[in-house]
Amino acid sequence: MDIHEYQAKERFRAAGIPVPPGEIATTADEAEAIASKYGGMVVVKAQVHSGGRGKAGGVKLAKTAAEAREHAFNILGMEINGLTVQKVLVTPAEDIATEAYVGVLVDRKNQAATFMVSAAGGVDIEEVSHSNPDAIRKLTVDPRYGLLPHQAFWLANFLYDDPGLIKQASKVIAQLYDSFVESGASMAEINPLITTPSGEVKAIDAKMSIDDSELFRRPEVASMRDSSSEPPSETKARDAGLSYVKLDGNVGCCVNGAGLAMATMDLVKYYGGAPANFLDIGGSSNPDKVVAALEIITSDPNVKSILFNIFGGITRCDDVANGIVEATRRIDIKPPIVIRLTGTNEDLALEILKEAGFSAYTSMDAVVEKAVQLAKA
Amino acid sequence: MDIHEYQAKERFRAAGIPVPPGEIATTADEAEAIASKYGGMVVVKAQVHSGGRGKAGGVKLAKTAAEAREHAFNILGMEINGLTVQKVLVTPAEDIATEAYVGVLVDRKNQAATFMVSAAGGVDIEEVSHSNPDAIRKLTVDPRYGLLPHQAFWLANFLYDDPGLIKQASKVIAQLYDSFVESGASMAEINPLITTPSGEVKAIDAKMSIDDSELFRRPEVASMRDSSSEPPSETKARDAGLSYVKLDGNVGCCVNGAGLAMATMDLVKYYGGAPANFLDIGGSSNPDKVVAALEIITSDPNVKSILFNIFGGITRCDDVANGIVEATRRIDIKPPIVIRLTGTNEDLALEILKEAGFSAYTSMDAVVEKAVQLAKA
Amino acid sequence: MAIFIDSDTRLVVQGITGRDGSFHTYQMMEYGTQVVAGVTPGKGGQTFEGPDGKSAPIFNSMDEAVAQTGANTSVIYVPPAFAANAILEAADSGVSLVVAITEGVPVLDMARAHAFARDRGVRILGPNCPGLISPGKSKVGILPAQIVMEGPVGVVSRSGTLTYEAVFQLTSVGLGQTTCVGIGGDPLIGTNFIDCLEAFNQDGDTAAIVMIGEIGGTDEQEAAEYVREHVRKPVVGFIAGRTAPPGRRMGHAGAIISGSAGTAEDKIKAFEENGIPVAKRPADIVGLIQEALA
Amino acid sequence: MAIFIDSDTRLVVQGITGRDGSFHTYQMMEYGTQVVAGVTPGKGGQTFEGPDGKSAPIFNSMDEAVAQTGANTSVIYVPPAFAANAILEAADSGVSLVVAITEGVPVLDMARAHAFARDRGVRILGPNCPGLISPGKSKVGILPAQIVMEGPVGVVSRSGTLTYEAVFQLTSVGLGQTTCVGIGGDPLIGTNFIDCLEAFNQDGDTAAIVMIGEIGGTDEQEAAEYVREHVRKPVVGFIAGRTAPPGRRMGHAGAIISGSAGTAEDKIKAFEENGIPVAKRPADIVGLIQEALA
Repeated sequence: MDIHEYQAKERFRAAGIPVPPGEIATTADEAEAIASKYGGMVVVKAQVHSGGRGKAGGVKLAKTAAEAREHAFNILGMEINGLTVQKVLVTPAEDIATEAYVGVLVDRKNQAATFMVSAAGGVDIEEVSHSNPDAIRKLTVDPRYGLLPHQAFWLANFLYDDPGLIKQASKVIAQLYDSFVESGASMAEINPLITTPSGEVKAIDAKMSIDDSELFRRPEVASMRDSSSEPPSETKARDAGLSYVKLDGNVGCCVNGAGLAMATMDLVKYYGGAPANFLDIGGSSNPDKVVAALEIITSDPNVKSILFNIFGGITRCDDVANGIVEATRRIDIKPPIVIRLTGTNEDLALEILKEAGFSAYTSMDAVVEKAVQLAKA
Repeated sequence: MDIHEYQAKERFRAAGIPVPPGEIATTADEAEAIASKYGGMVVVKAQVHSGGRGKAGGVKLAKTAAEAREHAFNILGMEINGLTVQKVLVTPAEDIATEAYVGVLVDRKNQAATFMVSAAGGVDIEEVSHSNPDAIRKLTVDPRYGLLPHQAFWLANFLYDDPGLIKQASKVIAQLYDSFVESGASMAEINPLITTPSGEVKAIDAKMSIDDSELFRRPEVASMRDSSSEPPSETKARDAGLSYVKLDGNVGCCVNGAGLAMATMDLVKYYGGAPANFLDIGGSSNPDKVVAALEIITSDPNVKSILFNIFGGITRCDDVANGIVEATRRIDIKPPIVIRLTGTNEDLALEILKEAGFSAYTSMDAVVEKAVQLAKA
Repeated sequence: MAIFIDSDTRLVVQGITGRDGSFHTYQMMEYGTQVVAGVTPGKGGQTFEGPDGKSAPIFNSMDEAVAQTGANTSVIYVPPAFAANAILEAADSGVSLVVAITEGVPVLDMARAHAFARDRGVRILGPNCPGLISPGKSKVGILPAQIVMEGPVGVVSRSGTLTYEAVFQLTSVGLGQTTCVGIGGDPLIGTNFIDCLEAFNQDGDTAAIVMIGEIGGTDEQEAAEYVREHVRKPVVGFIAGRTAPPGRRMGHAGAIISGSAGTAEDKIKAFEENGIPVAKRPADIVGLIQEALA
Repeated sequence: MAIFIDSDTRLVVQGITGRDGSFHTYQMMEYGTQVVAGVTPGKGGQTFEGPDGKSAPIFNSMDEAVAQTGANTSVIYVPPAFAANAILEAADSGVSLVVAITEGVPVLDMARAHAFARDRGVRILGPNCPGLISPGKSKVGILPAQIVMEGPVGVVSRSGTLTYEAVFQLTSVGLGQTTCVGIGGDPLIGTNFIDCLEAFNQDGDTAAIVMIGEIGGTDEQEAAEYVREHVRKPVVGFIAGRTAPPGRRMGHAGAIISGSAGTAEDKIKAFEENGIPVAKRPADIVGLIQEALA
C-alpha cells in the first residue's frame, strides 16, 4: 500500500526526522489560507500515488498566498498518470544548499532491508544505480542486529564532508530505519534530503510503501489508506478479498492464482486481444467471491467478453460454477461468458454449467481464443 | 544494584505480569490501614536486600488488620542479615495451588541472558541446580533474536501440563524477559510463580538486580536506589566514585585495583589480621578521592590501623601521596597509617610522604604485616 | 531420486487442526506422504485421523514432535500473524526443511526468520508457496496429486496454478516429473531458483528442467546465468506477466515491476541469452521439453 | 613469539583524542607499538602527535582507518555509553583483535557485541581490562611498560594492578614474559582464560604460565580442567578474594560470590585438583614458577 507524501512525512516526523511543516488542502481557498499562515514562499504539491508529479505540473512554487491559491486551483482535479489529484500539500519553501538521496527498501537478494544513499538527490535512484553505480552507497541491514550506529555513520559519511552534517544525517538515517520498521514498510525514501545554507539537514520530500501483510497489526498505518485515489472497482475487490488490477483492454479475465492470471492475460494478447483486468480469485472458492468478481468485471464498460480460467486444486470447480450461475441470477451480465474449468470436481462443475446453459472449454488456449474472438465481435 | 521486592513488582506490573496488589508501610499504623483496605488475609513482608527473609521472621501472614499491625510492628526495625528493615509490603494473601520458579540472569559462559525454570518453586534455585539438575530447564537467549515465542512456550511447558496454564506462563516468561531487558537487569526472578485453585498464574514474589552500568541511561530505574538500607559509608563511597564494602575486621585497606584490593585483604588475613573493608580507589588518582577514602575508612570505629597499597600504573603515586597528606590536614585520623607505593612517580611520592612524616614500605607483604601488627597493638 | 523430499521424508504438520492444515494433511496422507506428527499448541495428546486408518499424533510444540517422531521436515499452515514464529520454531526443532504455505507473512518478519534459518543451516521453502511433490514418493504442501506422474522432468516455479497447468500438460503427454517445486510468490523466499537448479542438476533422475518465472525482482536473470555456468541439463522457461503494467502488484506480493527492473521482457531476454528456450504459451512448454529430451 | 600481539600488530586507537586515549596512545608509541591510526568521529583529518616525532592520522571511522592504514588491531578508550557501539564498529572494520579498555559497559550491550564479534570471527579482549603487552614487541592498553621484560612466562589475569604486582615480582628476579594479558573483570568478557591458555600452549617461546583469578563465576574452574586436559606446560595459579564476603560485588562487576558459586576456595580447589599449584601470597608466585622451570 502506498501512502501519500504528507502521510509519510507524518511518520517521519514521529520518528524525529526534521521535516518542514505542511498542511493539506482540498480546495484552493484552503490552500490560500495555509499559505497566508506560513507567509513567504510556499510549495503546492499534488498528493497522488505516482512518481513524476513535478514533470506533470503537480508541484509548484508560490511567492504569495494568492499564487498558492491559483496553483492549488490548477492542481486539484488534475490527472497524473491516470490518477485524479484530490489533495495538495502546502508547505513552506526551503532554501536549498545541497540535495541528497536516502532510501531503504526490502531487498530480495540479501533477504533484508537495504539502504541506498547518493549525494545526488532529487534523482531517479534506480536510473543512477544503472548509469552511475559509484554514485550510490548501499548497505544491507542485518535483521539480527538492526541498523548499527557506525553503519548509519558510514552512509552519512558518503553524503557529506562536514562533521556536523554527517552527524545530522546519521541521525536521520537511523530514524528513517526506525520509521521504516515501525511502519511495516517495504520502502521508505527521502528524496531529496536537503542541506540548508545555514547547515541544517531536512527531509523535504517523503515516500513510503507499506507491506500489505503488516496492515493487520498496524491499524494506525492501515487507516492511512486513501481509497479516493484508486478506481472504486479496486476498493471493492480488496474488500471482497480479491486481487484485481484494472487494465485498458476489453477481455475480462477471472482466474485462480496470480501466475495463471498473468499467463491468461498474456495469452489474450497472444491471440490478438487485450485483457481488461488482472483478477485472481485466490485459493478459496467461495461462490460469493465469484459473484463479487463478476460484479467488478462487469462494472468496467470496456469489457466485451468475460473468460474464466480455473485450475482446480484447492479451488473446487463446482464452487466456481455455482458462483457463476448465482451471479447471472443476481446481476444482469451483458458480455458473453466463456469458461474453462479443470481439476478438482471438474465433472460436477460441468454438470452445473450445462444445466445453466453455459458451455465449457477444456483448454486454456481454447477459452482464451474464444473470448478474444467474442470481444472483437 | 538490588531493588526491593515491591519495586521489582512495579517493574513486573508495568510489563504486564500478573502481580497481586500491594502497598508499602513504614509504620504499623500504615500497615493496619492497608490491611483494612484489602480486607481478608494479608501478608506482611520485610523489604530488605537479603534472602532468607522468611526464616528470619520477616514474612508473616495476618488474618486481620490488627494482626497485620502487630506483625508490621515486629518486623519494622528488625535486623535481617545485618540490614535494618525500614519498610514492609502489605499484600493480599493468595490461595496457592502450585508454586514454580522462573528466573533469568546474565550467564557468563553463554555470554547472554539465561532462563532457569523449575516446577518446584519457593526454593533456592542454585541449590536445586546442584542437587537435582533435572528439576530445572535452562534456556540461553540469543541476543540477536531475543526470547522467541516457542522458547517461552518450551520453558512454560516444563512447568505445567494444562494448556491454559502453559499459555499464561509463556506470556509471563516473555514479559519477564522484556522487564529484564527494559530494566537493564542482571537478574530477575519470580519465586514463586504460583497457580491459584481457579487456574490463574501469578507472581507473588519478585527479585531483581540491576546492572550498575545501565543506571546512567535509566534514570527511572536508578531512582529506585534505597540508600537507607545500606551503611552510610557505602553511600558516601559510591558518591565519591569509590568501590567500598564494609567488613568486620580492624585493618583499614586502601588499594588501587579490585584484584589487588582483594589480594591485600587476603594477605591481611594471611598475617593473622582481619580486613575492615574492601576499598578500590580506582585507576584515577585524584587526591580528593584519597581524602574521601580516608574519611570513609576512619568513620568505621573498628579500624585500628590503615594501610595503603598502591601499584602505580595509570594511578600516579604522587597524587595518592598528596591525597594522604591533604587528608591528614583536613581530618583528624586516629589510627596509624602505613603506606606502600610503587610504580609511576614513586620517587616523587616518597619525597612528599617523607616531608609529611610518613614512612613508606616497598613490598606489599611488609606493609600488610606492619598494619596487622599495629592493629593488634 | 528426487530433490528435497522423497520416501524418507518424515513430515510434521504445523497447524494440523486448522481448516487448511487438516484438509491438506488428509490429502498428503492419501498420497502416501509419511505424516508422522502434527503440532497445535494446546492440542497435544490428541490424534489426527486420516484416510485408510492412517493417523498422526498431535503435539504442543515442534520440539516434542521431532523428539518423539524423528520428523525431518515440517509444513506450515498457520495463519499469517503466527507463521513467522512457527517458522522460527520449526527451524529450531531439528528438521532440515521447512515448507511455509501461509500467504501474507509480514516481509520484515521473514527477513528475521530467514536469518535464523541460515544460522542453523535449515532450508525454508516459501512462504506463500504451494509446496512440492516428488511423484510416487512424497507430497508436502497443496499441489494437486492427480496431475503429476513419475518421470524425468524437474519443475520449479514461482507460481501455483500456473505450475499445475504446466505439469498437467507434461503429464498428459506422458512426461513425468522427478519433483515439482513451487518456490513462492513473496519478495523474500527461502529457496530460490538457483537452489532448485543446483539440486536438479545433481539429481540423477532429472533429465530436463522447466523453470517458470514471473515479473518482479531479478531472480530469473540470476538463475539464467547460473544455468549457463553450472547446469549440464536442458532447461526450458516460461515467464508470466508480459502484459502486466509497471508499478502494480499482480496478486503475489513479489510480482511487481519496480522502475525498469523485473519486467517479463528482461527475464525472457536473460533466459534466451543464456541458452534457455522460452515458451510463448504454457502449452508450448511440452514441445520445448520434448525437443530437449529428443 | 608471543600471543595475540607482536611486532606485526598495527594498532588503531578508538577515542584517541580523549583524556585516557591520548595519554595511553602516547605511552604505547613510546613503548614502540605501531600505532597507525586513531579514530574520533568528527576529528578526521587531524593528526595525533606522539613522542620522538611519531604521529598517527585521525579518521572519522574505523572503516576509513583500516582501509587507509591496514590496521589489524584496535583498542577502545571511548566512554561507557558509546563503547559497545565502538566495539561493533571495530568488529565490522576488518581488524582481527579488539581490545576494550572501557569500564562500565552495560552487560546486555556486551552480550550483543560478543555475538556480533563471534559472527565475524573477531577476537574481543575485555571490556574493563588493562589490555596486554608482549614485552619488546607491542603494548596495547594500559599496562605499565616499565615492569615487564622479555622472557619465557605467559601471564593471564582477570585483574589489573594485581597482575602488575605479579609481573613486577617476576621481572625483579629476572623472569621475563612472552605476553601478559589482562582479560578483564566484567561478567561477559570476549577472551577468557581458556583462550589464553590455548594460545600460550601453542606459543613456542612460552615455557610456563601464570594464571591469576578472582572470585565470581566459574571460569577458573573450567580453565583448570582445560589445563589438565590440554596444556603441556607448567601452570601456576593465584586466586584473589579468599576473604571476600558472599553476595557483595568487589570492585569488578564480575567479582561477586553468588550463592555457593564463585568462591575462592572452590577455585583454589579446582586448581589444585587439576595439578596447578596455587600461590598463597602474590609473592609466592615467583617461587612456584622457578620450581616449575627448574
